[in-house]
Amino acid sequence: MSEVREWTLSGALNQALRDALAEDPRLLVFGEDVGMSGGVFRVTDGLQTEFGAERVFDTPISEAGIAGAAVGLAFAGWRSVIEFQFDAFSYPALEQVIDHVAKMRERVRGRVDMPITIRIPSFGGIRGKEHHGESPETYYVHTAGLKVVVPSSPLDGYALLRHAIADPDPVVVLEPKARYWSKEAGALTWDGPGIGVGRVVREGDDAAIVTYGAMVSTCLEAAEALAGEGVQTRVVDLRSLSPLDDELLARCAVETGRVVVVHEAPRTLGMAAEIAARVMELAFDHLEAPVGRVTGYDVPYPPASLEAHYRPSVERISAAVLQAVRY
Amino acid sequence: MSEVREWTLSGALNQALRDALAEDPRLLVFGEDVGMSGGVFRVTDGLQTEFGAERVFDTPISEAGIAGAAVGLAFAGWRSVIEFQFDAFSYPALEQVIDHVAKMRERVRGRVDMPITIRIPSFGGIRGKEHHGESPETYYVHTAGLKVVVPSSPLDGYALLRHAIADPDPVVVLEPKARYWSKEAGALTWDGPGIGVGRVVREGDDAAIVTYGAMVSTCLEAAEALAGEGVQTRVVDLRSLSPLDDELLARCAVETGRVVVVHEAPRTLGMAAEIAARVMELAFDHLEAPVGRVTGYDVPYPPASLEAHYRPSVERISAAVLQAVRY
Amino acid sequence: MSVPAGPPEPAHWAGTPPLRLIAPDGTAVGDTEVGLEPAVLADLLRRMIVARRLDRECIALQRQGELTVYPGFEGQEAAQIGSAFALGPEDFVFPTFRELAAALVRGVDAVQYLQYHRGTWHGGPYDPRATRFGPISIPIATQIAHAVGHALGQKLDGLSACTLAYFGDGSTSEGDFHEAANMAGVFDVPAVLFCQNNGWAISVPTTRQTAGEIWRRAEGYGFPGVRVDGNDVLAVYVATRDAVARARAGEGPTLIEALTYRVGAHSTADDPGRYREDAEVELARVFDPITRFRTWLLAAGHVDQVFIASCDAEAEAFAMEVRAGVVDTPAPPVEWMFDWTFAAPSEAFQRMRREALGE
Amino acid sequence: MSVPAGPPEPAHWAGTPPLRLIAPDGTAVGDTEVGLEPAVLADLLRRMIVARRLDRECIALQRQGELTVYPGFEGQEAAQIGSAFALGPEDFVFPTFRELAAALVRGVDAVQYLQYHRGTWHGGPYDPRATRFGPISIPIATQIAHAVGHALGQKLDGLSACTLAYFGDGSTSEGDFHEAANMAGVFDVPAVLFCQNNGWAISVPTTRQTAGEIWRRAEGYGFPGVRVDGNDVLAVYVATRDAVARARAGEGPTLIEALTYRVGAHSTADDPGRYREDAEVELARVFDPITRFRTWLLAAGHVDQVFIASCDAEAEAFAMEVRAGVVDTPAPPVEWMFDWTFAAPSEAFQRMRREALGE
Ligand SMILES: Cc1ncc(C[n+]2csc(CCOP(=O)(O)OP(=O)(O)O)c2C)c(N)n1
Ligand SMILES: Cc1ncc(C[n+]2csc(CCOP(=O)(O)OP(=O)(O)O)c2C)c(N)n1
Ligand SMILES: [Mg+2]
Ligand SMILES: [Mg+2]
Repeated sequence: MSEVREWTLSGALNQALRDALAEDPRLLVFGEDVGMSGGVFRVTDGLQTEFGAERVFDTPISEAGIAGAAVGLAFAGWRSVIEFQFDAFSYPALEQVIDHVAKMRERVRGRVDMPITIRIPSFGGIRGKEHHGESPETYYVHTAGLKVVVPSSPLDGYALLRHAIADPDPVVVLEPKARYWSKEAGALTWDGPGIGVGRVVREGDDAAIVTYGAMVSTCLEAAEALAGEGVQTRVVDLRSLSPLDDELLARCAVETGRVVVVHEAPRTLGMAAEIAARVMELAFDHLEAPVGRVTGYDVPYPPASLEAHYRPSVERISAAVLQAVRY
Repeated sequence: MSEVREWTLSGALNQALRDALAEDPRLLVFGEDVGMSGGVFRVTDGLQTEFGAERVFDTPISEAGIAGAAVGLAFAGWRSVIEFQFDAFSYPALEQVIDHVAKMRERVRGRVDMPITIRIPSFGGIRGKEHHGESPETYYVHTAGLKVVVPSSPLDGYALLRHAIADPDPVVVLEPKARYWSKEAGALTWDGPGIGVGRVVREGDDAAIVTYGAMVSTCLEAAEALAGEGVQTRVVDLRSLSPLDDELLARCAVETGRVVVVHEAPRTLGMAAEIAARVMELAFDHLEAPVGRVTGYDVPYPPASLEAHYRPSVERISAAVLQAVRY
Repeated sequence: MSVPAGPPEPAHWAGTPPLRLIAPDGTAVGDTEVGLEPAVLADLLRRMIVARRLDRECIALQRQGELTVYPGFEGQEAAQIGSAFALGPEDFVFPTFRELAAALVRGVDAVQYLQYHRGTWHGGPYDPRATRFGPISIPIATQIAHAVGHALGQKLDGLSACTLAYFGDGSTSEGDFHEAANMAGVFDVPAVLFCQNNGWAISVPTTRQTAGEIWRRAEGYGFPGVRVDGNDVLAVYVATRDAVARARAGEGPTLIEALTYRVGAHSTADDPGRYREDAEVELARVFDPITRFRTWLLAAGHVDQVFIASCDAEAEAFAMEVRAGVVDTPAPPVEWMFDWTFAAPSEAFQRMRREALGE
Repeated sequence: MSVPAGPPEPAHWAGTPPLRLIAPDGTAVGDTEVGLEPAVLADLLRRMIVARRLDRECIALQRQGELTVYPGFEGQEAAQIGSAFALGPEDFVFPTFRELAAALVRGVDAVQYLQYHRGTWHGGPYDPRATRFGPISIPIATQIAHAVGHALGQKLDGLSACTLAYFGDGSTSEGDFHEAANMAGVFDVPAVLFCQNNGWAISVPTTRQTAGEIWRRAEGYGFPGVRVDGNDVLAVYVATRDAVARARAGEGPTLIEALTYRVGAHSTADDPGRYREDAEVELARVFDPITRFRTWLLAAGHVDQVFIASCDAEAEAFAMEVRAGVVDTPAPPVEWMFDWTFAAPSEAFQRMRREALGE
């Protein structure tokens, strides 16, 4: 456990990589510009200098090749953390990820593990250009054989990334770009809950908002606003999109009867669809209102000047909760 | 409208391509082995001989290149039907499809249309090897900017493919491999409903099964078995996965109160998730039971000798309908 | 043959000597009679000066919050302008995100182009059909496949026109580069694959991007590759003109590797101090394409100081005009988020649109 | 230099003449003293005979419904066996779906291997670590990236071992081939990229797969390329042995293009009559690798007819033994659908498993 101090998400993730590299000599970190540059968001800052260019290295601009190399390295007994520079730039590697990273252990009947962590700066909210604001979670969550996590805060970012790296299976870590410079004070530890476990970040019994990533803070704002109107809203930070924390989802539905799911991804087959279906399966008789979905629209992520109209806002979220409560 | 005769799905799709090529001199058909070979499933049989190697041609094994070329051809005013040989072999092109095919019209503010039809032999049930039995629909349906259709029968295969080719927007046609040699008698026409419209293939008011592709016939069998037990089950063939026919979904929920969705794809974020969420949104007060999901499991598609245990069976479907009815 | 020692060249220029007509010091070392009138040669210089001034203005605009992240092209004016200048009106370009100078040559309106960097639209804010300049493309190397498809369309239409794709050194590592280049060879299309090897792909030098020479890739695809001094605008013009002529004559594609240098940061979001010595940039400035061409033009008597001063004045005025246009560019209407996704939107889509817009 | 006219070669063998030690008619045309004892040379022939017989048995097994679609390798025995034979026990192979002959050389159990084609498991039914033979890989060219990653791991471990990737002519059109090859050059890994150019990728001839020669690609990646007669087992052995030696010595990757010919259909599901003249196949049979090597071995006195008869007998017995094993291979237990997906399955996953299995 590290000293108590203020961490940014970028800094905490950086420390997670540093600690993991120090502990496991067979861990490698590679990708585009992760070396001396330290990555677009500085998550790999200083690591090449500290651990050498054999363990932390730049690659050519070859996303499929990067993912494929990680698979081959796993056969040779190496553990990899790879980075795709932005959400949409993970797509060239989708074939390798879907057909091999996710399936290789199954294909070889468990004789080789795939301890590969795929880091992807994701989601919108930073006035990025096209292809820099995508929410790629559906592509990964639907793919059997992968685990998918999304940190929402610096301290939890550290914990989730450590768990991801330590996991013997491939884990996709979607890092909310909009939160890289958010701050949180505390000591870094990963003794707490691991992959597959969500957390309640605000208590409330009138309704529950289920969300993840950068939307957690927006939802907390909405809950605060709703409290002003006398509605006590629970806010759940999923942390893990695959596997989902079914117990927590069921508990929210049973205890509040009203669930609203919030994410930036387009609505159709976004995470809210799966959560709505599960909540219905887990707690149909307890539901007082249909599960609400506050999401991006079924259009390409818009240019910077429109992104505020696309991403769920405090207003849209609050309205959906009120609609559920008044249903 | 053609003469009345018996058609296989493969033959009807072949005829759709032939008729479209004959009508539109700026239509091209290309992909791996679509030329003299006529495609693994003979869907392009004879077309190169009839329309020449300039309009129907083999490409190198370059899926991303194929999709990218179709985008460029659209800028030059050509309409393309491209084929990916099997479901999983569409994945190398996902970046081009997600970032460009789906978004290009938006990116250039409508100044260039993307009339690209992407044909993909899909789904399982033919004792195929790994990577030959995947259900890729989630990847495409979640991607804003695409339309996605799945024919379940020869005559409708003709209609849907003609609509897809005529559409000014990109349309993904997922062809159920297991049904290529299924037969149906009739005349080929595409005067009927187009993309976005589902159809009821069996009436019934006790429950509704919503499905598509090869599962339509399995669900009809289940409905027949259920009728034997006194349960009258409606069966809906979605035809179009994107856009979904919301009216039809709402009608099913309102009129039966019990909806079961069936597909081969893994459960998490499979189509059933979206349909469950929508049905809840559209008809919450009419639902007598949670929307049932009978799907593949969240594992890689299994080898041939296990596929019967993976794909929804008459038994699993019937059990789910009974569970809904008895809820 | 002994080559007179010049200033040390950037590391990625090593190996096969490029086609060069004017040496870095401005003296002719090849046949500079390339068929362009003196007035046209002067015009090339003018375009380079105007482009550089605008580039610097864009960086200032970004610093002032008027543009989002901006990728400058200083040092690459000759590579872009020499190549774009060799194209005819029927030819078509698929660019990356760094070809503002080429866009200007093609007649793309700078203010419209900069909507992209202002964050008011995606990569195609101008009309790509009217300008015959495709959308700005960020996903690396993907536009090369578009270019090859477009060239195939031109070939099928029997046109005597070609398609040029721009891309960087880093882009040659992507699978899409390869698939597109190989298809260009197989279908023998009228395409020019134009690589600006500026030595860097963000923080990765070309020498760690590939162990080979980029122009040599062409041989494996069965068509000619050319290495040209990308800071010699005349050489770039000649190499591109010849490739375009080959393409138009039905002789197929050409790969051009233009050796240039990225003097600035990768973009305004990048800090090259983390991975590149300032000294390297200082050395590279000796190869500046504008200085070189101006020196030669002055010596050849094609331009005089008065002309150069007029270029500077024009550049200044143009930069100010574009600045004013950019600063005035408003956010697009919210409806635009829904208005272009589909040519034939479904009823379901329209419902979502209405809901979202509160209609 | 005038070359004596031989029988007409397959179209895709045109261009640069390959390394060849034994001519198609079985006469030596190069230095056949390759450092292998006569007994070892005889063993190479034996392996080729055994492999071909098994290949034919597999086709029969497929026709009888005991295997699902099967991709035969007849005509490619020399390419596969000559190359696999040049590897040491520490080396590692990443194959495609057509390298059963190479798998046998590596000691992979044929019945276990054929679980794949029987449809009782995926591409890795044998233990890839124990056999040092990676899983059968169908998605074209993807395994080349795995091989390069593996070779990088060997390099980081300081091992004197290499990784060989097999792939076909068609595979060289995929982006993954390119990205992997370029990375192999950049990281200078101990990899051998072994292309079996058998003239066809399903229905597409190599001449329409690429306009270049495959071995020439290597130059663009900055490492050596070799073109070898893939039906000359000695030449294949030598080319691979040298590439392996380079790799082990830390001298980096090599691309080998082995010119061979796919005598059979692409797979049992394919009908080559739709796209290929029978006459072409007949012509190609003249280059049969087994006949050629046998002729040379007999002439050199390294083997006699008795030995060849013993090989045939062994091949027959082996084919029958494998047949029996295949026919006996049962479907896997249903639980296996869930048992290997994760090393650390979640509680949610286990719940789904129990539900599915009715536990
Ligand atoms: C598919 C993809 N991967 C990564 C990126 C991030 N990225 C943007 S520019 C760039 C470097 C490009 O280098 P180069 O091709 O040499 O062009 P230059 O920037 O030098 O003009 C990278 C890696 C991207 N845009 N697309
Ligand atoms: C990504 C991908 N696309 C398409 C296919 C379908 N396919 C299977 S084998 C094959 C041809 C391969 O040709 P080549 O590489 O020459 O190998 P050969 O079959 O001749 O051994 C194709 C296109 C595939 N398996 N993977
Ligand atoms: Mg560059
Ligand atoms: Mg082949």
